[in-house]
Amino acid sequence: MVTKQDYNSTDPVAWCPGCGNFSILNSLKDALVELGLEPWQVVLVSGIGQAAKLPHYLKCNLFNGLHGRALPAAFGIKAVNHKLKVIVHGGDGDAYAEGGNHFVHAIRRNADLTYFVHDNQIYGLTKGQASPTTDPGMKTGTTPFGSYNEPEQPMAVAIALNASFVARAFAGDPVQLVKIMKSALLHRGFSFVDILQPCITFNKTNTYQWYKERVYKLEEDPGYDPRDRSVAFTRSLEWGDKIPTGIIYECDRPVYEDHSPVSKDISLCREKLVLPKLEDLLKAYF
Amino acid sequence: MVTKQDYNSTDPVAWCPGCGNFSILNSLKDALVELGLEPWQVVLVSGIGQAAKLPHYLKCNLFNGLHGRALPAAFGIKAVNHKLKVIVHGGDGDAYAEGGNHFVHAIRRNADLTYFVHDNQIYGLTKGQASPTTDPGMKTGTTPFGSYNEPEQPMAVAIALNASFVARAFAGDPVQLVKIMKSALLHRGFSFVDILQPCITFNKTNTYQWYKERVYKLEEDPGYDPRDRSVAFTRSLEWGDKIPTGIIYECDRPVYEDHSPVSKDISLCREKLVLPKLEDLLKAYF
Amino acid sequence: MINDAEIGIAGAAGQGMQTIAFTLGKTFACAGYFSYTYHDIMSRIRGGSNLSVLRIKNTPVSSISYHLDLLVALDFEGILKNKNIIKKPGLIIYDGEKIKLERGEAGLFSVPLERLALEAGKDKVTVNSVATGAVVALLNGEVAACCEVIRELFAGKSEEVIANNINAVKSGFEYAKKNMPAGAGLQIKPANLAAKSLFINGSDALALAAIASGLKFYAGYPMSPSTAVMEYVAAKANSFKIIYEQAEDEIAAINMVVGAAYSGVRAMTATSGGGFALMTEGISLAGMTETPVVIVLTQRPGPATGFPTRTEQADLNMALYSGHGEFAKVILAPGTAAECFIIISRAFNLAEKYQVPVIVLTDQCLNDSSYTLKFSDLEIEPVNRGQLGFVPAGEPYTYQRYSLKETGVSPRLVPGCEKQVVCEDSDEHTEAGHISESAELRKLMVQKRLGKLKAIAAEIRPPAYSGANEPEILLVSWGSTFGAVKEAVELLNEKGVKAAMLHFSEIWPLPELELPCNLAQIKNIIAVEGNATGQFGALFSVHTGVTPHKSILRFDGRPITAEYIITKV
Amino acid sequence: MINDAEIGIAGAAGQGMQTIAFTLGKTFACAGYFSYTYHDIMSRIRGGSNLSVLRIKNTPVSSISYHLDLLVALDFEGILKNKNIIKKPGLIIYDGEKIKLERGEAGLFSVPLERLALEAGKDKVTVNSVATGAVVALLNGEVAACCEVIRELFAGKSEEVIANNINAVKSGFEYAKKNMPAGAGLQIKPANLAAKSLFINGSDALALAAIASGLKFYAGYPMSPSTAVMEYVAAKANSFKIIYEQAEDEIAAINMVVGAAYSGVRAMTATSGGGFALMTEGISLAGMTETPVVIVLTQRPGPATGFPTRTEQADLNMALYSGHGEFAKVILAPGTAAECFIIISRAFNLAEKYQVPVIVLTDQCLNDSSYTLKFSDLEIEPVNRGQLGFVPAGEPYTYQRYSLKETGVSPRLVPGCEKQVVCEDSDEHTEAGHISESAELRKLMVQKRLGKLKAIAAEIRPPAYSGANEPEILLVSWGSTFGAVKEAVELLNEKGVKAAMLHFSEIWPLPELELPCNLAQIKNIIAVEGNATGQFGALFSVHTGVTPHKSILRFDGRPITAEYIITKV
Ligand SMILES: Cc1ncc(C[n+]2csc(CCOP(=O)(O)OP(=O)(O)O)c2C)c(N)n1
Ligand SMILES: Cc1ncc(C[n+]2csc(CCOP(=O)(O)OP(=O)(O)O)c2C)c(N)n1
Ligand code: SF4
Ligand code: SF4
Ligand SMILES: [Mg+2]
Ligand SMILES: [Mg+2]
Repeated sequence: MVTKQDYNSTDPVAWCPGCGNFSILNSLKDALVELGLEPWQVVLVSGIGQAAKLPHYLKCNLFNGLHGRALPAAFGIKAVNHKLKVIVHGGDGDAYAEGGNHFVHAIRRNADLTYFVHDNQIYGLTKGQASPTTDPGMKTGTTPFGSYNEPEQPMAVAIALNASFVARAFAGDPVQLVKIMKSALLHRGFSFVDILQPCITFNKTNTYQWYKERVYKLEEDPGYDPRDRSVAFTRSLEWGDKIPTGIIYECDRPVYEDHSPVSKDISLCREKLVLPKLEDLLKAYF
Repeated sequence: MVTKQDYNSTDPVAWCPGCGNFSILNSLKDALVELGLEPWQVVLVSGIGQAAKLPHYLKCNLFNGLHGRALPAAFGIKAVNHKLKVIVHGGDGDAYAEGGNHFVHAIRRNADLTYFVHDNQIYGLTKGQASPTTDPGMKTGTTPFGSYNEPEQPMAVAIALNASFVARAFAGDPVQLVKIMKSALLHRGFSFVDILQPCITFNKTNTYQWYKERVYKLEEDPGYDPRDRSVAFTRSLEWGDKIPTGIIYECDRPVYEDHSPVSKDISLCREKLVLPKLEDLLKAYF
Repeated sequence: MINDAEIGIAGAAGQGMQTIAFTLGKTFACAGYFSYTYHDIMSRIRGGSNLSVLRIKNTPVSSISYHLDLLVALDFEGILKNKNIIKKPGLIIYDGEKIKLERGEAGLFSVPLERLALEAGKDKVTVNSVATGAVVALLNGEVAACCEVIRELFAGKSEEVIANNINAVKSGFEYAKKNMPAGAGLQIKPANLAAKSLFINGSDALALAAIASGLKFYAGYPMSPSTAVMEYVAAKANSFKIIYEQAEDEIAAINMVVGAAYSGVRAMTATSGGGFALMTEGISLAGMTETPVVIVLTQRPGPATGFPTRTEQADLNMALYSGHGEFAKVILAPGTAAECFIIISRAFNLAEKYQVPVIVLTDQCLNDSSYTLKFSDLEIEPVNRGQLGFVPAGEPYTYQRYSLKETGVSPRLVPGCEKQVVCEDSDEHTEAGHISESAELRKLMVQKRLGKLKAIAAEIRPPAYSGANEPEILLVSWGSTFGAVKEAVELLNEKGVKAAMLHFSEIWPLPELELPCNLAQIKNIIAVEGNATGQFGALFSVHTGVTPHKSILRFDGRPITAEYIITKV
Repeated sequence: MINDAEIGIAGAAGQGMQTIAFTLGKTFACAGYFSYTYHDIMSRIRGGSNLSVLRIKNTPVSSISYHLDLLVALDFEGILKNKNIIKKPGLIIYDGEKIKLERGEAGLFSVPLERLALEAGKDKVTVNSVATGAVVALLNGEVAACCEVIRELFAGKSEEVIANNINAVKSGFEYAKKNMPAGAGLQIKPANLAAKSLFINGSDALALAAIASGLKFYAGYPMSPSTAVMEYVAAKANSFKIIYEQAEDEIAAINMVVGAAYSGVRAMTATSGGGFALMTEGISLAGMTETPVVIVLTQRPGPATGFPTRTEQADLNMALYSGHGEFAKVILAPGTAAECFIIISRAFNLAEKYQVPVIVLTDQCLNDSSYTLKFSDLEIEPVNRGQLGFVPAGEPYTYQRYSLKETGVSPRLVPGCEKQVVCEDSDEHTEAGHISESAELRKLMVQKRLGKLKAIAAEIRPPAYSGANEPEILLVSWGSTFGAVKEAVELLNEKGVKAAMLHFSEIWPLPELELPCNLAQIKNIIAVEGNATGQFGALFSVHTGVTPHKSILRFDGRPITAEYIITKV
């Protein structure tokens, strides 16, 4: 039986003490262990940023690629190596700024990947610049007079793109976080979780306290139906005094892997490379 | 008084006879003339594609840049040269695939630009490959077994991003098209119009006839309120037997130009370049 | 009897000149000739003025001359634009019932294309087949062979369509046989090809070669003139168990390909200059993570959008220095469709053996042109996946992706092996693949990554040398100009000029050259290339210490021809 | 009395070593010395082990030696990691009440930093100020001057904070004065600087120089080590009427900049290797549309993510061959913060005069280091906007953006001029800026765009030469290594070795060199650069025909020092 210790990594953690990322890392380990996955069955894929360092901090296969480009790399990895559990971690800049286009199209593709965005509403690793989710008015290194662009609502955008699993979690509530992570990991298709993650060093507005005062759990509202797209959209816009957490939207959609006979049930990388004969290939050209 | 002839260009048009783009070109000229704009007051910006050739076909300032990159170029142009009317034309591939990230962030920025997307649900210039709006199942050069990705609903995405002006038009209805174009051009902030444009050569599914049978006008529904974001979102998902056209969503949002004292009311490019004195600049460093 | 004929088919985009050229080319290839087509096309779908050029020869050919024996003009513009490249006397085939012409310098032969199409083919669209038939007649070809080609070409269409087109071909053939001006027919001396030939364009050859080399993942974004490679793979993906995906942009494409290669399969993408520029960050990623990927860069004239449907060889330097930082990469550049097979198979082998990105440089001329190949000439290097492992070895969780080895090449392992993990990292990293900030390790890792270049250079195939033994003129060339340069050398040799060619199909890392001639003694070394700054010439001079005396360059979007070279030598 | 002192400040990220180094550097710059700081930092916000190095000299200095006279250790790790670069005898300042140490090879001087901070500064955070004061004492500096610097540094903070920090400085100063080990104090011979100096880092210098040169539009995306340039412009944007925008990615940034430049203003962006790779398509766009843009490329070690916060000079080739297709571009590389002023002003002038993209190559070492400058040494080239027009001329609607001129430079016009339109196109185009497919026009346009290089080369400033007149050793270098190479030459000269330096701050297009020495006669030409493949050395050899006999390269992420060079000469 796999245990949490199995996931221990010897790599020294480079996050600031107190950072919200620690809880995400810990919750991920819990979720993986509870799902009975072993380190070698999992690939963590990431871009660049504080969040994107996570894969180094637990033992597992990892591909730590370029800022903003984790999703396409993850797609390539999963597409040919189906038995792997492919999990992507990134920051809000990684996901919604540099990687914004891949986010949109990964949702459209609906491959069986899980995407955890550590949303600290700031660029952490580069020392505090505005991100697409930075609240208006916030002063940062690159918005010295206050951020003015409309903050992106990742939940709403994902719903508009008909993502098959859309959830929000809060790093300050690891119990719910583990639960949501497990649901996301069990979901077949592209599952997306935006995790509110306090950056104690560069985001002095959206602190643990700030989030704590605002988050509430959708699962506690028995009337809420995450399968109603319109309802989910309206709820996804809620941001301010109250911020909903939990599974905001879910739908059944064909999964990427189901479309083609190739991607359905084989792991190409494990098959012996049998080369087609040149004669056969060239038949049409004689 | 400016007339339509003033907009005539001698550049030979390279579109296929019968292409939906002709109607868009003609409608644009009508809209510009009706708004009393002269060719030199207008800059048309585009990327690459059939749609993106449009700026060459009427007399005006133009910047025909890279595939997918028209919006950032347009932002740069407008930001320093405020009196220009900056209009961007592009195809669905240009806008939602290669340029997908800029589309998202141009909406967030809400600069005073107008974006006309010629949505033929196909890549025209490169001879017929699937685009982000291609209907599922359609066979194209790059989807020989049928397109399978969830088609993007540009209206829904724009509403999720709280775009300040979101409309759909149909190249086969030039009267409505001109009207919508004028509204978009008069809107202060980022106005976005997705124009259903038959590609008679490569899209044999979504033909003039196909669209004609489906489009209906929102303006004919007196109860429809384009200022209600939730309602607009629900309506924006309508695609199939019925396709709404007209202004789907509108809202009041601060415009990019209003945020900073610099971008508010000057055209930097017209100001004489007065250099700050080095001594003054360096004061803090002595 | 002549040795060589060149036929132009001119008209507006959408009129099907490429199909005519292909059908004729294949007909004559099947008849034992060498045929070759080049397409001079505008970036538009309908209208404008395009020209497809078909060359038929009794010896191998892979270039055109831009001197037409025969012009088939499907519209008036086609005559206007191309009459100055018609040889004298020359002949123009046109539809005199649609186009009114006064007698020009070339002979005119009106064939009522549209009328015959409507009569024999029952549809205006069979005009092309009528024209094809007429040309077969003028070239003294066999109409039956041509009908066979038509049948194959239309395979999948209804029997009626096929029959109509065959009738149209026959009708054009017969009309021409009966009515062609006296002495207008061309009789090409037969070539003695023992085996049946293939007729194939560069794009298909590249895609096919990749499939034959074990391609298992392809992601790309359409971009002329590379799109046909992608569409070919797309069409074959299911039959050959290839995962194929149209990406949202080129950045996604290269990162998908890197991901798939990390995951354990042979992966490739193809693009053109602008798309490649966008991929350069990803190529640097492949360099750092030591992930084997193959990128086909099909050049077109730049900068920026440039001439989307024309040809140039101006992206060599960009490819060579693509990506930030320093790492080993390989650059190969096939000279013909035939060479695509060996080159692509080597691209995958070199990529996997050395765990580096490999760039295959082609251009519109190579990709869009059809070549006649002998099957026996085609070569695929046997698969060599280098140090790729599929089963875990050693103590649990001890595998190190970047273990430092003398050769710089560490054993790879497919992720998902029991009790081992595979860590690839874009930061500078430890042997285990975790982020490191150590100066000492950095040095070792840089040397590891760059050190591979020496071993790769030793594997690079030497340039092709042909022509005179102690040449006075040495033409140095690379990539798709092979055919034109070879022809130029042959023509110069025929004229008694001691000329030779040194042609590079494998560009980087350049090996030590062992040449049949002494470079220092050659009076006139001329670099021939399709760009304006002489990029390969400069590389050659740094590498050999011998600076070419002259460059023959072409950068107007059109292919280099033998004559272009000879007049400038 | 010594001429030269080097102080290391070591600790974990977040402990404020950079502030200590800066405060001390400025204090001594104000006192008439030359000071210089370099920061050896990890890519993390808190923890790890960083080192800031301050060098104080009585002659100009812009390099460090990695030999510390004094180490201020804010944590135990800082001692462990750096004790081997402390000179003998050397001294370590540390907080003996927090860190328990046994006597090591260097002298130890415990200053109760935290206790003094709590007592005098009323807050633990004033530890840095206590340490600063202690160092001032050890260096025999003036505490009042240091307090002045602190006051400026904390401008904007409350009076209380300022007072606390000043008290902390004084307390550290006094403690050290009283308790320092006998003979531990360092007395640096005064430098005779007449005017007051500036103390500024490369990033600020670049941003300031751009503002002083008329920057009106900046768009960028954060990327170490370039981010400070962006943040500086952001902070000043409103005061200097600059439109500044944080883009969603580097591709957006470069395209915004190209748009703004088309629209008529001076526009710039800054990034590092990976971001630059993404911008290369946009650079090609600027080349094709002939739009003047300035791109600052702040190098860090690659490939891929590499070492995000360290230094390297390995992106020269990428910059030189960036973008697909062929077009003129300019590459400049300032050697010091002072040189940023002239270089940036020239970058804008060259960009606008020749309507080309200009790349300014810097690196982490230059950007993050602070330099002492004399105001009188700073130079800004007067603005030259070339052929930019603001008022329409000629018949209505006759302006042609790409009119063919002998020089290759066509008159520009700001769009929005009455009855004229300005058309820029990324396709090959006519003089009017519309899509063209003409072979003839293509040739002319390629020649137009590339032809500018000759005129630009004539304007490029020659390399800096200094040292012996008929040198036996010539060090060839470029960019930020200026200080280290100069120092190496001086040291070699002092030792009686006939050495000289040839330093390039303007890299491309290289001009004809007129040198005070005959390259062919120098026995030992050595290229010194911060990369592994000797990129500039190769360029130099192609250009001059003289191949350097040797390269001294460094690629472990750390800056080249004089000693590094001398031991390898
Ligand atoms: C192409 C490129 N551009 C910029 C960077 C610099 N960069 C690294 S991380 C980062 C943003 C970090 O913010 P986020 O993604 O929100 O992650 P966080 O650090 O907040 O977890 C940036 C801009 C880069 N590495 N590559
Ligand atoms: C970087 C880059 N990638 C690809 C291309 C090739 N390309 C040109 S237009 C186009 C797509 C055209 O489709 P769309 O934008 O829908 O325009 P349409 O032709 O349908 O109007 C593509 C892929 C390019 N020019 N640049
Ligand atoms: S900077 Fe912020 S996000 Fe990064 S490690 Fe520190 S607290 Fe966490
Ligand atoms: S290919 Fe389609 S979009 Fe392009 S011009 Fe023809 S009809 Fe119009
Ligand atoms: Mg973040
Ligand atoms: Mg389209």
